[in-house]
Amino acid sequence: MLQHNIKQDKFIVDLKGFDGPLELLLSLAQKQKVDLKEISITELVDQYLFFIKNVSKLKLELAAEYLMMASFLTYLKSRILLPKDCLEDELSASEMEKNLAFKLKRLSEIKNCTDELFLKPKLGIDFFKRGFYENSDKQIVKKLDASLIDILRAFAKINSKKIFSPLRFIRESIFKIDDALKSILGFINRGKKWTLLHEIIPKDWRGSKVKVRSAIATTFAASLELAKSGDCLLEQSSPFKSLKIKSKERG
Amino acid sequence: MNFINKNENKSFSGSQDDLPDIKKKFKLEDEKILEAIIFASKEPVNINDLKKSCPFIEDINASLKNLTNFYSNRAVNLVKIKNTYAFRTLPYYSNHITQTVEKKVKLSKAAKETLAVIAYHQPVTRTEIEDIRGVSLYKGLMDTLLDSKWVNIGQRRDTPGMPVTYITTNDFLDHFGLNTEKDLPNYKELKEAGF
Amino acid sequence: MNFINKNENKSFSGSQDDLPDIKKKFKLEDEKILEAIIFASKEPVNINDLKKSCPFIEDINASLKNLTNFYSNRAVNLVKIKNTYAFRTLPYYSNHITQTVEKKVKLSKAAKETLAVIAYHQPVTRTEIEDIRGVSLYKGLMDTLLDSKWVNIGQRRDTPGMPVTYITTNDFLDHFGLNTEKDLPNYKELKEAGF
Repeated sequence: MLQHNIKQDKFIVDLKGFDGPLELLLSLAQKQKVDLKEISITELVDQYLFFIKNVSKLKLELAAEYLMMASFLTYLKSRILLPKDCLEDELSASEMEKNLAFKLKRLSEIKNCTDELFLKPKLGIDFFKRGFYENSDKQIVKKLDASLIDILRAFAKINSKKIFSPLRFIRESIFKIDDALKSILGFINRGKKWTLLHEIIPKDWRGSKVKVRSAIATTFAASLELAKSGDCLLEQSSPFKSLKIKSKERG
Repeated sequence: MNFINKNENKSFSGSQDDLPDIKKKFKLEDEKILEAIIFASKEPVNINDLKKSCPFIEDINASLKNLTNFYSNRAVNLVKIKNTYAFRTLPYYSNHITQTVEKKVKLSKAAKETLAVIAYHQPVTRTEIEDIRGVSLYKGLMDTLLDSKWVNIGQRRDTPGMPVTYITTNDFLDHFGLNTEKDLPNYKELKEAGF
Repeated sequence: MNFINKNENKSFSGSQDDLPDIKKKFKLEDEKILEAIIFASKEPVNINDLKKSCPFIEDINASLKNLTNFYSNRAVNLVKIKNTYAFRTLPYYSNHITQTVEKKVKLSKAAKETLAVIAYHQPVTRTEIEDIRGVSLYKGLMDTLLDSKWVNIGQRRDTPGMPVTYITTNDFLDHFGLNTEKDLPNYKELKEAGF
């Protein structure tokens, strides 16, 4: 919890001791007054800001939650100090003050209750159930056993499995090399004119972007293969220009 | 757990001619049947299960009350946990009993406080818990509490977004020796203060 | 099990000046301590262990005799087995009822997942379950779930082949302490809870 060294007028703190800024604020308020009803909010704001300032000197990576609370408190203090007629919007400073005081009181109550609850006698520690149970003359029925958390975990697992599913190729939109060879050879056999390579892609492969991309890539690969074996000629006027194809001149 | 009444013993349904003495004797029998069932049962027994297995008992609540009274000054008491009944030893005698305690997961400070918030404010949403504690719940905290079997999921809140709510269970009440949530320490005071 | 007398309560060892009334009262306390110990013990308790854990009891045999007498006309009796003591319910009472003892069988991983899919996606067909889980259901899995009474057959789907759909039952809701299937947290909420 909060430790400070008044002699050095410097707080030595461990933020890890606090579950959030509200708890820190509560701890400061409890130091101010025993009765939370009588705490001074403006004083509390100053203490909190002073605290945060000193902590940030020691720790650069101050939790965002604490800084957000600091900015809220700075705002609240400015609202409290400003004359009332300067302000016209929704929540008045006194309401914000009351709300903060309520939250502090509520948190302090739940903390007390938590302590009291865990001080109560506990089953298996302070009081006991019957040590053993008889099982003579009883019908034994098999019953499936599972807790809600088992089901929730199973569901969460299925869902995360879906998110991290293995990479799979969608086979139906891949133009096969055999099909590309067939379509090029079909073209070559028909005529000897120079033709743009992408014009010999079969019609049913021009529907979607994915299909066109795959068909161009495969047709290009197939054309290189055919050029290598001497079945066709390829021509490109300059880099990045369209590729033309023509059957090899015979004779 | 289910109980099936094997032979609905006719002798339990007394005729009008029965003497009061015999009636009284039969009442005692009712009590004792309940005593046997609850004593032998591993889990707290639901009152509806008792009714189902003992349809011949006219006033089951009265019988249970008699049984509770009978054990009230003993070291073993009949306790009511919501709508279930079980025998438990009195904490007063715990000093003499040393049992190998089942290892329970030790709850963190945050988990204990969250459990208390759920107990006092149920049904309560995640956002409400965070608002009361003034901090966002760390990942896995609700997971731990659900795992403890002390917390369960309640009805969704009928507000925009229909958020899930959390409630405490009978296991929770049983563990802390509470009859209902109203027996939580300072429960009344907290509700009266508007928390 | 071992009993260790944590605090040897001095008040139990009465002085010679005690009045008979108080003596009697102390005797009752002795009895009740024994009652609590024997009740909570996982096995019949050896009389030597009782003596060791309750050295303040002057006449342990007398106390045990009193306790035996107290329970003698109840549905639960204190019985002596060799040199050990235990509480037993009388067969006479258990005859009225057959307790169906549930032997708990843990659900397999596949069964848990399938149950989760049915709970979240109901009404759902077999093919849809297989599609969501990405594996085909092994033979007998649906039978196990149907046997558990947590799953039932819903209306047939109005698609070619009219496949059977599966739904969860009221027993399912009861078992998991839910009011409706809609109270189950969705994936986003589960993630927030740290699953």
